[in-house]
Amino acid sequence: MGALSVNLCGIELDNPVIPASGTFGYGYEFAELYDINCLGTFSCKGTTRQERFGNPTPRIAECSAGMINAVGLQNPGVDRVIAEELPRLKKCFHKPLMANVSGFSVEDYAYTCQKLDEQEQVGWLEVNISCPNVHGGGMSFGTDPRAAYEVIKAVKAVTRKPVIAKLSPNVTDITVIAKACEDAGADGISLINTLLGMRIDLRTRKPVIANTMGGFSGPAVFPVALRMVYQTARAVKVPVVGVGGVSTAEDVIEMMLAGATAVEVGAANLVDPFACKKIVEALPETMARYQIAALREIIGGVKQWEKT
Amino acid sequence: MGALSVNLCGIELDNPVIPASGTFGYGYEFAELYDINCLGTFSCKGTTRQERFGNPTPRIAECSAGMINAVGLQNPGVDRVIAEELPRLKKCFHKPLMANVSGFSVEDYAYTCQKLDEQEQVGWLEVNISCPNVHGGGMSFGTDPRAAYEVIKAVKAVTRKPVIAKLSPNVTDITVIAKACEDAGADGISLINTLLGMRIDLRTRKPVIANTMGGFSGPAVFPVALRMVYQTARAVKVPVVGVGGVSTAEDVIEMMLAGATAVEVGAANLVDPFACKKIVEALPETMARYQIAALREIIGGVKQWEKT
Amino acid sequence: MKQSIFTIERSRPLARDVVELRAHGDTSAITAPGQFVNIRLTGKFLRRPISVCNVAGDELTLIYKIVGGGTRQLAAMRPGQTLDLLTGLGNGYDLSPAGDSPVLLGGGVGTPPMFWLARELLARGKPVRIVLGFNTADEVFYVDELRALGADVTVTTVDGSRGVKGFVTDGLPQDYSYFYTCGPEPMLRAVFRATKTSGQLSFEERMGCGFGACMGCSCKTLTGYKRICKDGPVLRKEEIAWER
Amino acid sequence: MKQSIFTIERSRPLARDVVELRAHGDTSAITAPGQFVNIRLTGKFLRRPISVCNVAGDELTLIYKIVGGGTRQLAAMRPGQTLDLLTGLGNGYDLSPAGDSPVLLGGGVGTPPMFWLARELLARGKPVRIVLGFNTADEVFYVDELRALGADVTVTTVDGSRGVKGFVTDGLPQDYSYFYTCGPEPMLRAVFRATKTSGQLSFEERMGCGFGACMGCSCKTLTGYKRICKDGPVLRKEEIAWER
Repeated sequence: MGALSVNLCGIELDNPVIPASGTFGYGYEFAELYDINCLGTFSCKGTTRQERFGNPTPRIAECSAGMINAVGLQNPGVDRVIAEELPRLKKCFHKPLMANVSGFSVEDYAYTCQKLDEQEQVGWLEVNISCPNVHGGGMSFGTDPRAAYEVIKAVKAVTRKPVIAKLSPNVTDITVIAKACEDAGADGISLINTLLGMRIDLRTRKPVIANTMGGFSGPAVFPVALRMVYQTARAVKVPVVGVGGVSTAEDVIEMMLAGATAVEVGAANLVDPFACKKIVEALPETMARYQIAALREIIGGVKQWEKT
Repeated sequence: MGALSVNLCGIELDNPVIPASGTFGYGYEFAELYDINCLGTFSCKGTTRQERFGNPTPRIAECSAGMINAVGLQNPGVDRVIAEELPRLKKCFHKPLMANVSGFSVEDYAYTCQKLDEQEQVGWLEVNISCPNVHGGGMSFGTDPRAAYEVIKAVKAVTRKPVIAKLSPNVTDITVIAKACEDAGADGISLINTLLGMRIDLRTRKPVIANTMGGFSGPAVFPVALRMVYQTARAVKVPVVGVGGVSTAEDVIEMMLAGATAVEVGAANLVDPFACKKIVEALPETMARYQIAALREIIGGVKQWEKT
Repeated sequence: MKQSIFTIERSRPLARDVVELRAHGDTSAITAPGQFVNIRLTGKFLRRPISVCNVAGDELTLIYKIVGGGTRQLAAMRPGQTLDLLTGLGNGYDLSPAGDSPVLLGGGVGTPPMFWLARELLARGKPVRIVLGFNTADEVFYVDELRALGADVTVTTVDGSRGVKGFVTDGLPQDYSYFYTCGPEPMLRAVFRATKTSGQLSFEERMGCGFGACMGCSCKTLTGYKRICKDGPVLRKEEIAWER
Repeated sequence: MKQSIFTIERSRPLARDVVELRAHGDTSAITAPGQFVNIRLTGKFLRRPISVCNVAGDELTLIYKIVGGGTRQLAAMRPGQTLDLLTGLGNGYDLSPAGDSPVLLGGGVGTPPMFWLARELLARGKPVRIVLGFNTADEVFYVDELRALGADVTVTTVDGSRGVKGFVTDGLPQDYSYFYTCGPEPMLRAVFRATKTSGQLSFEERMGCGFGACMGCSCKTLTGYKRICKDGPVLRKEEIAWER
């Protein structure tokens, strides 16, 4: 067991660094640049039951210390992911993969998760419950504890591999949603997905994003993500994966102190394709600077101020 | 009526620039630096029924493109604000003032607002409903539509001046809270208050903020603020005051296009004490660059993308 | 694709809000005209994609228009300062179908990629005709540089203040074997309709990563979904899903 | 308070992680030893407060410890580069109650303000004794500079690797008319207990604005709530709310 290794839902990771879904494609673009087996694992592009083109362009907006995206879950659909992407990925990535799944109905989620669960390359299923619930009036599954519970329950009923529920931060109390997922049998919780944000182009007076609003991510959201990871880690017993604005080894350690067992890196991959590799390489010296012998020992290790 | 002037709840502002509560004290520190009558108005330090020291220190944390504060509403209490601060302010500020009020019970809010409403210097009452509701189990008034309704209703019953409800962004659906305040008689809505955030010091492994969590503000939160201003302006009929990460004249215009009638500038005052003055001075040339003849004409003027 | 540090040699204004930047560094990943680089700027989160105007040894030439804070900041940088670049992005133009009399059509800041493209075609012994379109005379740039290469250059301006009055399409020659174009979408649509031969069009889109990871710049084509940054920016006329 | 641009003249390491920065600019707002400046750094949101070590005409000297990204970035800046400073922040030390034999106690990076303070006291014809406290010999700095002023300097180190073994308080002279001190809070508490006379203590606190607007650095005193940045950083022993 290395100093960087952690155990995520029963599967050992060489290190806690995981590129986040939607920022790493299916891995090939990055495999051309470096050996992606240096990663703990990675969360592949969000996969749905049917193929999706996603939203109209422009889908991207610049912000202070971050960006907004409204890609809209573009992906070839679960059948082609299994037929084309996974075999291709097999050549360059030899570790258990985190398969990220989205859906627009409970049945969608269950259908897609069941198919991916059967794939030997898949180690975890990360269920993104931030999508609009078309049968529930379009409100996100992730903002309604009952809907979140139903999705995870249905997925657990048809899968054997660890299921990680990925939560939306756009809620009043994140712990309510996290507990609902835990009650439904989730083996882990990952958060945060993007914050709902918007920008307007002063020249055209239109939203920068054709879809009007989009998901805000990047270093700007780190304090919100860290706070929600802290709250969630204290509210549930299952492991928490910290996501949101992580771009350095220090950020990884801060997330783990707050309660994260592993950490996903998102937007940073888009501005520096080597970001995750650099973070993995920087971890040992950074751990030394802060007297950390083994990362697994600092999970949730944040100390409290004595009340004055 | 100048090209910069706007009408906020029946009171004409020379320009829409308003330093946000808690970042401008009672104005003196800034009056030493420039004539603060160049501002539309300013929102004074949050005032409560009783004097408060606030939270233990450290109360401040640095973040990417922002900061966290947990001051905890330090203020001398409404009686001393009326006896000491307002007379002193009278010497350097000659415009209607926005009096920001906080409380921990419905009675607190009503008591403090009634006293400030009687002050001839006060133009608007900005009711900060982001505080914990001690009688309601500590959950923020601003996250519960019923509690928000009760506070505004009680304040309106004992005041004559325009009441602006300042909303917390830490909710699933900001429009539900905004509508509850409007139904209770609020004359305007200002948003966003700070996002709940947290940082951990890797050296001490303690939260940077003694209070563990605090309010996150600065340019980092601008896309979230803009989105909520856009959503709220389309949900209510009363004017909306845009707050959150504004630091340039462009930001002011973007907020107004999203639906803001006036714009508050917060954290920017703390890193550049001349921020508001610079923004007011930059507005004319910035308006010219974007073919804006009069600011009041662009309120809510964001265009839509034709669906493709 | 490579990530490397380039050092600015020269930065000079060419026309209103148009700047030519010359820098040297590792250009080995840049393999075809029509490709672009993605530039990291201090204080900006996303990189700024700029098409390659020319490459000579380790010397890279970029031409860009000042449109916002990022490009304004870039324009303020001085010789000796360094830039973090992702190079060799995009597919670039395919020269093989050019035929014996290709025409190149560049609109505004769609002009720069035509320089290296013309050089390559001329090097293959092909006569190169270039039609450039601008709004007004004070926007015109790079005509002399292109003529110095040995290309036949026609300038069009919308207001007629220089060259032929009208659009790029008004400067289109009678006959040509193939076309290559780059410019704003309305111009690309006009070229798409006005051209009788096959050709290649280079598209612009707001990008996230610029190397195919984020799906931020996808478009629908007759041959499936394409990422402008990775499968483009150059698309063949035949695969473009516009009405014919 | 003034906001002004300073130009770096010199930046040199003094001891482990301790840097002396010399810059020139408009120092007119800096009126008393013990005041501080607040420095804006590219890419950082909040300014970084640093106490004034010395002012001579338009020349400002600061000494700071590299503790994080901000100070590391500052240490990497070179002569000729400029800094956006808020100057003249804080109350500073009041020299009037010094008496005829004041003692100055500086702990670690609490040492710098003692330089200008000593200069002012000596200029008023007062003999100045200074006790400096460090952890180890390799942290010690500015002893020669202070002696060159004409001050009587005693060095203490916790590990005894230089000077008196022990804390600043172990170097406290038998009798003195008044004390001035600056250092980390544990040291201030020790000085508070060990001193028999009245004196002034300079406090550190994490600040938001540095000029009294945000209430980020408030503390309770026997004379009411004080803002370390505006009503402090110097407090009189009599007003400090510590057990006596």
